Amino acid sequence: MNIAGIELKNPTILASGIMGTTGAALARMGRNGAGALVTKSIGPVPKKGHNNPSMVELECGYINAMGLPNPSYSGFCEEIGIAKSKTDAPLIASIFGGDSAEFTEVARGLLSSKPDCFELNVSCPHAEGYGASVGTDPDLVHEITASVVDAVDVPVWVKLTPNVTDITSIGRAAETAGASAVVAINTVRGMAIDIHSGYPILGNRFGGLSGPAVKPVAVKCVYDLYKALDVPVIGVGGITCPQDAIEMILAGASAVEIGSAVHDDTQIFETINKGIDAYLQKYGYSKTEDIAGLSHEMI
Amino acid sequence: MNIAGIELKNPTILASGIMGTTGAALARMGRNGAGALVTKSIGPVPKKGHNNPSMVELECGYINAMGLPNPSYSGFCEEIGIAKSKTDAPLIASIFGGDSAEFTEVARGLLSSKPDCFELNVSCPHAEGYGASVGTDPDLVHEITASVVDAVDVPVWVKLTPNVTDITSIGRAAETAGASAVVAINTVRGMAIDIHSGYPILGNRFGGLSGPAVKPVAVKCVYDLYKALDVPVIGVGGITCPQDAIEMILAGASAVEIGSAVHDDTQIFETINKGIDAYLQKYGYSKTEDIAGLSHEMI
Amino acid sequence: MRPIHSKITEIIEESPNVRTFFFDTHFETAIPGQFVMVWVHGTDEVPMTLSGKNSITVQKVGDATSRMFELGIGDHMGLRGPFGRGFTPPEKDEKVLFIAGGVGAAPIAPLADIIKARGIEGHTILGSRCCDEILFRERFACGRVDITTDDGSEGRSGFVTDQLAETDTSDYDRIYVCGPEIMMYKVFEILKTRDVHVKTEFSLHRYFKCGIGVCGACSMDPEGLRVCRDGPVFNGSELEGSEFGHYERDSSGCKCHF
Amino acid sequence: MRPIHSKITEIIEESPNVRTFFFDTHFETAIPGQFVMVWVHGTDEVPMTLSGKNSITVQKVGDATSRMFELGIGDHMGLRGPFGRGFTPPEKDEKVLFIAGGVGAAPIAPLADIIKARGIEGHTILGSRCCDEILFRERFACGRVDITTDDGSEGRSGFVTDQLAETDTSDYDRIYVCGPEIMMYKVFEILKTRDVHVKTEFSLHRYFKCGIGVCGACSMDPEGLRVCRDGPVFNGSELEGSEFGHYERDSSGCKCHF
Repeated sequence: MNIAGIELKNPTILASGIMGTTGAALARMGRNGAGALVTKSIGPVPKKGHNNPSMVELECGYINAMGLPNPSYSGFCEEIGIAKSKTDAPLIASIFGGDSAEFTEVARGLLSSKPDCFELNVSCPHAEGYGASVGTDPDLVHEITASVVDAVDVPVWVKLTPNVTDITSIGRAAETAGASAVVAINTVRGMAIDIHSGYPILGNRFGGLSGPAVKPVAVKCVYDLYKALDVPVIGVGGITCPQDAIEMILAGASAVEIGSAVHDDTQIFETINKGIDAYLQKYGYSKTEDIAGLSHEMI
Repeated sequence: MNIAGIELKNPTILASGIMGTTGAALARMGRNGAGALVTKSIGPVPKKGHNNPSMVELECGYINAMGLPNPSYSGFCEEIGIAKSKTDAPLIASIFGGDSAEFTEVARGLLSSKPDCFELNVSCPHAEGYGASVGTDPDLVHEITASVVDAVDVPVWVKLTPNVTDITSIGRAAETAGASAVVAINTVRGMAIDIHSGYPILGNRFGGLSGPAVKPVAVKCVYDLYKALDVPVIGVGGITCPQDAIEMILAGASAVEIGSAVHDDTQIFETINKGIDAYLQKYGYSKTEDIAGLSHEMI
Repeated sequence: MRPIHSKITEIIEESPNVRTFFFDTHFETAIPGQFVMVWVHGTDEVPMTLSGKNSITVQKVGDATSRMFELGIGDHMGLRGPFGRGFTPPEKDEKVLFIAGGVGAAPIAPLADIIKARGIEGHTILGSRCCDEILFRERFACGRVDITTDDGSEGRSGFVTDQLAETDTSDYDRIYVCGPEIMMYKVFEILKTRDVHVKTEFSLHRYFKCGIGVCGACSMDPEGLRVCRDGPVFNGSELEGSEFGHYERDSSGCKCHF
Repeated sequence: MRPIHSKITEIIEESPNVRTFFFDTHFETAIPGQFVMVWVHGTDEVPMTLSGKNSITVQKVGDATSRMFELGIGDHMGLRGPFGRGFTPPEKDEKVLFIAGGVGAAPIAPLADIIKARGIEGHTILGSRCCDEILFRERFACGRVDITTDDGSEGRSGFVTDQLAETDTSDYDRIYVCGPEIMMYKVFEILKTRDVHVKTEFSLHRYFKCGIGVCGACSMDPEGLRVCRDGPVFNGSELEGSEFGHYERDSSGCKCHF
């Protein structure tokens, strides 16, 4: 299926930050059935990330604040090469920076490794000066997107934060600047406190919520973006089973990304793909595209 | 305990929209141990609310779009009178309107029933022209809060929406305008779709997420507001057990409101109060005030 | 729980305005008197007491029920439940009286099915407007059935209360009542006078919003009992001195007197 | 799971730089070789293989472990676990060899406890830098124990590999190895030459972020096996041709060669 400028093997994509630190780990997820692979977010210089705990399973999901650890684009080119050599799933490079110059530097720096697409992380909720620090301002998102689109010759997707008053205004800025798709959502700002010690559990004190807890939030964002934009929407947030993926697609997603659910099942891509196929067959559809956004017509 | 201008029987308050349609239902929650009672949100004219389904239990919480059904202030004075005559828990009137004039009209209209406090609903995420439609704009929140504070002689609390880029800017507007406390959070924008029919499940198509799913979001909002404001913060969102209430208090809440958890246990107030007392005793504190915001000191 | 997507497998036209819809979803654990929230896609969701493990019996009265009457076999509705508190079934040696008016026969019929299966005898007073609208008479054939019709087209001409007035209720261990609230309240008054209302269970209707006991829209005065969760079945003693028979509330919470 | 608030009930100073901390939290279901994430409040969280159902044995090497060494009985840490894949315990009639270097004795000691309790004989090669740092020698007393020290202050002077080179391994059904990666890799090479590496299990260390198999920070080349979830214990056959013994990655994901 061709979505937003790249040829996906199927509609289930490995989300950024999950098994995306090495080419080998990415390739493993490709072998496990992912339709495309998004890398860990890569920046201009090596970054250690926040102190641990950096990810903890809560009652209804996960909270994390990794802090964008990465070996920088120069350190990561080799990993993209390995991933591409060991799987035929398209490779999407997630990148971040503090401004459009940094974003462009990172994108250019990775071009030699031939990623099939870039995903701009303007949405990580817990990295000061990066991620949502820039992604809550439509003008900055427009500027960053436009410069990366200008600098590379592959599609550019923009991953959005739900932690804004109006996600469609950010999505529109990305679309206007030439993004081939928007990806929604990144994690939801959240926090957990250990009541016995009194300490916030994450090393960074707060972080981003993922997993089942955020699925209704993601479905609503995807629904709104589908209505507001012309470019495809990639749905992500709390998908753990075929039913979740189908719900997201009915809301308006052309494809879905899967993250935290890898915790319970590294074969999750295959499971979800089979479930989507069974659903399409049961209800007489021939392909995922037939049901994308269908809930908008049910009135 | 005296919190934000009213004398609570204990730190567990019945949240707005829960068992708050009639004086009798409110009084029942008072008998069940609530430290104070917030009414259903009352507006200027009778309102039927959205079509059903208006509340559905999801995997990790509830999604609802009631649509602010209420008999108007003139119809509701009698209910407040009944609630006040049948329980000694302080009665907090939740009110809404489309602008400061409507808010003031409703507040003045309820004064004869002698509520102990007003809670301004500038945060309901699914009522066009009301709730979060006004509560995402700091200037509007300031204007509305200031006019109600001016019109009444009891404390005014402002209930905030988490569906904004920066909740502290809204909280500061409320504080500056004279609010005695802020209440955080109202529900998180969300949506659920029935994959078999393709229809969004709520009559209003989308609504607000509550229950365990949103607790980490609420904890973070309370933590940020505690740091940003001088007035007390009342914590609400996903509290279902004593541990949840304690977590919210450690984040910075002076008291907590309890909503969806009434679904599983109408005696939840007593359960949580006992649990808080046991915690205080175990760790050698004498009152809830001793631990409010304590997580900020754990560094 | 999310609504269960349920296919209509059979429709029985009980009378011009009453139909029973059967579904491929069976609520095996349901107790007679429990209800489901019935979601008519794109229209509304309304509470319906189960008239069987996989059926509801619907009178056409509003938007949702009118839309239901346009649906056929193979169409779908969303069902959530079973919810609420049902009837207390009789013990083996107890004597049972059913009093049902109109579509109020639907919640009670499953109870009649059970007592018939258990070999308990049940006496029924079954009222309707006319002979065409007598509901489930065969399901109540577990003992004597006194039919009343408003127009006298079958059985006794008059109301179930007329029949009840002449019925000795002192021997019954349990009396189950469902019908229009005015009818039920009159039954309640008669039985209270005879001091047997504590043996009686009534299945009530109110406007529901959430249907799961949270919002309080269906709370009754003066105790704040929720019809959707503490009911819909209440013992007569719980209804003494309540709003029952006097008023209900509409969707905005305004009182509507009967 | 959230970290379990765990009180330190006892501290044993095993050597100047190694202490065993006992907690009031018991991981009864833990398999030898499984680890817990140990949260030192306000500092960091690090993985530690359990040296017992309620103990970890810690070498002072960085911020978190240094802070741990400032804690006393009655202080608390947060523990999450048990996580990961542990050792495969031996069957009743199997012959067992343990090879442990330094604080690497800690993950293996619980396995020695088990086989001792089951009456299985185990041969141990236990290495350390000097006689003061020999760890858990009494827990390995389930058969012959060959001690090696780098400085010759006790037992054989030299490394565990020197002892292993002279040990006939053909009779052992299972060989369990833990220690510094360089040591483990040399053991691996010797055993591979003898073609018995498939009988061998190694307990590995890597930098963990999430500790629960999601982030991929501890993935090993070339298969992308996660040390925190697919390991930390790996069969020798799984490590053939891998990064094992060659490099690991730091917290930013950059390779660090041994």
